[in-house]
Amino acid sequence: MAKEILRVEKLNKFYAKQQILYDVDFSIAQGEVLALLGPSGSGKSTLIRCLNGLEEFSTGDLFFDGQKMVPTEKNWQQIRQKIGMVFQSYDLFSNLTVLENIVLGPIKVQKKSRSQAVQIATRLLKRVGLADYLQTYPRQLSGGQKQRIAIVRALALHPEVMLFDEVTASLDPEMVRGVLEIIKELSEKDNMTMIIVTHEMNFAEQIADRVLFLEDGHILENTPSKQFFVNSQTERAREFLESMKF
Amino acid sequence: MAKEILRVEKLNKFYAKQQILYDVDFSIAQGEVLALLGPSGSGKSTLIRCLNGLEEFSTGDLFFDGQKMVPTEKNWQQIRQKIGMVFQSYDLFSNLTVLENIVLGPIKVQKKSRSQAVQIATRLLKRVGLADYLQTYPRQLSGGQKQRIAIVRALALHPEVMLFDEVTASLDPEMVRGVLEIIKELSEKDNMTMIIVTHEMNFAEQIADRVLFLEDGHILENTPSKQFFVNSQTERAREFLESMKF
Amino acid sequence: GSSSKSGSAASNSNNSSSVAAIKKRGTIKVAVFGDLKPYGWVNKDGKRVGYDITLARRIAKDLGVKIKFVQVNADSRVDALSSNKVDLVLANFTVTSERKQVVDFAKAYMKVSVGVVSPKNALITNAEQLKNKTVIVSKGTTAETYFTENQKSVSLLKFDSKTQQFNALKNKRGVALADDNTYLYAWAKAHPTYQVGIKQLGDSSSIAPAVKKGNKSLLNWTNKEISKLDKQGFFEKAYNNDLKPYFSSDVKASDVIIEK
Amino acid sequence: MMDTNIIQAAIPKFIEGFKVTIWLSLIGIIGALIVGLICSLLQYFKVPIVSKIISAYIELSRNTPLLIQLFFLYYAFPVIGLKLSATFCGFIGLTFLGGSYMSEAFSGGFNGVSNTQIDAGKAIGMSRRQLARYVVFPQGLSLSMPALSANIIFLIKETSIFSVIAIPELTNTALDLIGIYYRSNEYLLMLVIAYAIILIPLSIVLTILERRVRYGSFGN
Amino acid sequence: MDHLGTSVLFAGNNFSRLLGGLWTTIWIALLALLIGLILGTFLGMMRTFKNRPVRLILRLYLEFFRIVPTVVLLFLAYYILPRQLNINLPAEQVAVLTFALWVAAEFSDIVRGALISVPKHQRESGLAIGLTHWQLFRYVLLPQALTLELPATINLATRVVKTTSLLMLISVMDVINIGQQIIEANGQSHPNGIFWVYGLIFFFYFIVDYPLSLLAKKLNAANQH
Ligand SMILES: Nc1ncnc2c1ncn2[C@@H]1O[C@H](COP(=O)(O)OP(=O)(O)OP(=O)(O)O)[C@@H](O)[C@H]1O
Ligand SMILES: Nc1ncnc2c1ncn2[C@@H]1O[C@H](COP(=O)(O)OP(=O)(O)OP(=O)(O)O)[C@@H](O)[C@H]1O
Ligand SMILES: [Mg+2]
Ligand SMILES: [Mg+2]
Repeated sequence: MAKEILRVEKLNKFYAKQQILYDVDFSIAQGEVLALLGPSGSGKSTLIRCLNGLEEFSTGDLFFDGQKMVPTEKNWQQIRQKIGMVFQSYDLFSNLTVLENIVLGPIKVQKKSRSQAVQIATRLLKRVGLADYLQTYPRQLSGGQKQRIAIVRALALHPEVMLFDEVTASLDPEMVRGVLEIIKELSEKDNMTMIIVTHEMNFAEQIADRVLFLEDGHILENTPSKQFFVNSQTERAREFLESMKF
Repeated sequence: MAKEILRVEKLNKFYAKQQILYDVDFSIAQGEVLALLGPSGSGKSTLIRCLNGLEEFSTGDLFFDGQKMVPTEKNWQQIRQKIGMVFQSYDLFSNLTVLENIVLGPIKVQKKSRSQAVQIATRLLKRVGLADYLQTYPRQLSGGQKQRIAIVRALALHPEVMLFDEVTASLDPEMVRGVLEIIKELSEKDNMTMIIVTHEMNFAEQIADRVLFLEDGHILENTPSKQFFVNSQTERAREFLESMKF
Repeated sequence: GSSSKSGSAASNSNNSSSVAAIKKRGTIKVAVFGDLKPYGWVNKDGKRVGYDITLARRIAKDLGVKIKFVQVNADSRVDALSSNKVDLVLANFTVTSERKQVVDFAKAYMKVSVGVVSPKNALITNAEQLKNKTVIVSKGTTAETYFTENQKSVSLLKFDSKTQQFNALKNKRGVALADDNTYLYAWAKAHPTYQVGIKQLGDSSSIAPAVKKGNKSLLNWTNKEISKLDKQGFFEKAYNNDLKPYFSSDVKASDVIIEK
Repeated sequence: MMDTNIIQAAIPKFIEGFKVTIWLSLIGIIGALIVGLICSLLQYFKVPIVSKIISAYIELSRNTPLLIQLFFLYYAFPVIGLKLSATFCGFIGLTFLGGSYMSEAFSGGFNGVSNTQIDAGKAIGMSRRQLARYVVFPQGLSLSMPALSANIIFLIKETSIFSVIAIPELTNTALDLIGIYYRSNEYLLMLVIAYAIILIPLSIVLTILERRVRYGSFGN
Repeated sequence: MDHLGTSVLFAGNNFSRLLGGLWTTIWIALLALLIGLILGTFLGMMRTFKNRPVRLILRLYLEFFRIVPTVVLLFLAYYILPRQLNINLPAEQVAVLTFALWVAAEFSDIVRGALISVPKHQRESGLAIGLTHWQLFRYVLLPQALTLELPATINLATRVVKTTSLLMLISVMDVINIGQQIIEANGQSHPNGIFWVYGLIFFFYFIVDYPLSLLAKKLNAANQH
């Protein structure tokens, strides 16, 4: 089996006194694609936000490349360059052009030269079919275009893992496809390690190697994808899959 | 064939100088279910909003129960009691309880007695499984619950036609089903005449008698549902159907 | 010339301040100062007292009506009359030719001229000393007019109320303060580190009750009243009661009141 | 009712007052912007203790009238040995009052920047300082523009109170002329016009600026 | 100064006189607010109508009150109204009237803002169930606007209270005017009286306005959810 890249051990998370995540344990190997599924409010977003420190977790450990993560502000900042993340809301910086959005990280965080950063940005934008939009502001783009650029912005830092949190949930139905295709390509061509939260069951079935099924903050299943969609271990997962179809 | 209930003739609609709808012609018979499909921005919402006067149209005629509609403020108000409408956004009045939301129309518009209105409301709420929520405020409800109540609010006026504009588009995936089931029941049990804008192709296929396919403000197809989904007349419709699947 | 129009414009036809109107109303509205000790002020107990106030009360009594005081600042005395806020002004109102064009003055009841008070340790005794210095005044007083017209080299610091101007002097915001000499005497007595170094600047003038321009009825009545009170020795008595205790000994009754 | 001769004769005096009003507004507003920006930054970075002091200052200044603040500065402070010139009192007064208003406007802008923008910044590894510099401040500033320009207009109007501390600005000039020449119709009309001359063009310029800022560097 | 400076505040009936002045301030503010808010509600509603001339006139009304400083408004009302329009009112009523018109102008804008920020769909779904425009206002838009506009309204109230400090300029016996009388009458016995009297007045205003500001902030935070 491939090298393990990220491992989560006994992660617990509280908001005030309310527990949101209970003893979450899992790991992901290099090149693997993990689909994180579960009903609304089950804690999917909270979990992946814990993975790059956007949420503090209460107890538990995180191992990155086999190294235990010591959760200081400084360390998170380091780790975040290796863990790219894209959110549901189109989160491009509205005060910056597409190009500036993309090169901000490489230049300010990774201290790359501007010309080098621009080169990376241009290459990635070409790949997602948006090379013409370098000087455009986010507000002039459609939701689908924004999400593709948000993906590019994360990729520009050369992350080892990508986290996607319902990236197509706010998109017009016809925009969904373009975005999902890029994610699929990332897995197939670049062998990118990814954790994907999505409500598109067809997509999850096609792309995921493994499914993590979460309910009320508990991992109910951690099953190979083929098995999960055909024959889930738990009743609850079957119900869930059923409700997602009409 | 059943009695024609609504007919639209040569309807044209402009926003400022931009034309949004071009010579739209169609009719709907009692008990018929019409699915209005088409890409984003094609004019679906605009069209059904014209049908109950929320948008003024520039030229064209509307016939309701064979009578030509004279578009005065007063007439629209009359017609709106016969044409119920539910929107994408959860549009319950946030300052009123569920019950008050539902009885407002019957009491203030149709001058029914309060007890009669409450009776209607209770019966309808029972039907959508929300009889316990009479005194609840909208903000305490989930999106799916809100949409079911919005449907009840429209039904409380005993409309002859119902218009649904992407009523499930802002719902969590697991909520979608409950709402669609109610709409289906309305058609099957009550033989309600309905025009439905939706992006749920499976649902449209199951419920619609006929499909109106709109693009750029033109009706490209007006086809029986069976034929549309299996073998659309136009290339554009086939492309569209293709893009809606992953 | 034409400049007397606005003051008299809205008068006459229905004179709401005629003697008859006042009697009918049962109250007379009188504009007075609220912070001009000892002419018109509010004492520690919150009572309105002073020389002007005593006169006002007497006038109301002789008219057989109640009195209502309206507290004004120097610069609002004319407008208080012209906009019918008050029937009569008894607020240390010096008669000047400009003012005569916009209000009607009755018979004078006090003598006055512009005086200048300054700290004893930097006493100003001569108008020449004020050249290019800052002098404190209240807006709308004869002192302000005097310097504006006769001594342009003096820079004026102008305040709305008497409280404000005296506090400004105490805070040394100007080298001296110019106002009617009559109450500078009183103020200087109360503040022994100050002295009225210039007792008279320009001509001596007089202080009189004022009514709205064209209000013949009240004007005539007031003139008769002043003459009557004068004969009865009212002003002398009022001087002894209201003013004398506040003046230093070098001020004589004849410096202030008009004896016929 | 109006006498044009009177109006003409008073124009030079009004111009003097006009200059004073403009000059005082200008330094007062600049002072208020600086104080406001500093306060809002210290609040944004939650500097311990200092933040508390700033909150207290803001509440004190926002909840008391400028008139009393000025009385205090001009008439009461000398009693305890602190004598400031009228203009300086005016400047301090506007800055003290305006500083809190401006600070609230800036803070409103900074806090109005959506959390997703901040999360997005963190997610690409930016430090707190970098986030503030490249995301929160540029967006926050444009968000706070409407409040800032409302405050600017507000502060200019507040200078009309300076007549109570004998600063010869526009309102004082008009009241003084009324006190000497008793022509309130003419002088009050001129006063209203003078304020209109300052405020109408200014508010148009500010509106345009607001729009520029919003569409130029910001907005979804 | 041989005694505590604060003693000037309690000499004679000074304190109760100051409280009396504060009460004048407060009732003028309250009455002006009451009238202004009612008038402003109607004006604000009318500003959302389609009728252009009405909207223009109301806009001009608002802009006039926005441009002219309140001090000047007070002088205009005090001096010009009686002479030009032959309306003669005591200073207190002039103050109430001026403030009420000013409040109405400002509030009309708050109401308008709140009304147009009620989500479009609330309006449309009201129309869709056949409500008339008036019913829509009465049952849906105004109640919803109310919660949106409450913080701004309270802030307006604090401004009105603060602005009453200008009343001394038109001879209303408000707390500041009475303060000045006290300072003058006690000038010899309490040379530092001015400090304490103005200090107390400062404190009075703060005590009235601060709780209102806090409330506005709280409501604002609640609205943002
Ligand atoms: N800031 C917060 N404060 C308190 N509780 C929160 C907060 N954010 C989320 N929660 C709670 O945490 C739980 C998990 O939320 P989370 O957003 O992770 O769910 P999710 O699985 O991502 O749902 P969805 O599919 O709707 O995005 C929910 O019960 C939610 O109410
Ligand atoms: N208020 C408006 N002013 C100007 N143009 C408008 C307005 N509302 C809609 N349009 C335009 O009219 C066209 C049709 O819009 P409409 O909302 O009817 O499309 P739709 O088919 O309902 O799209 P969707 O699937 O995204 O809801 C679009 O091009 C849109 O930009
Ligand atoms: Mg989520
Ligand atoms: Mg639509």
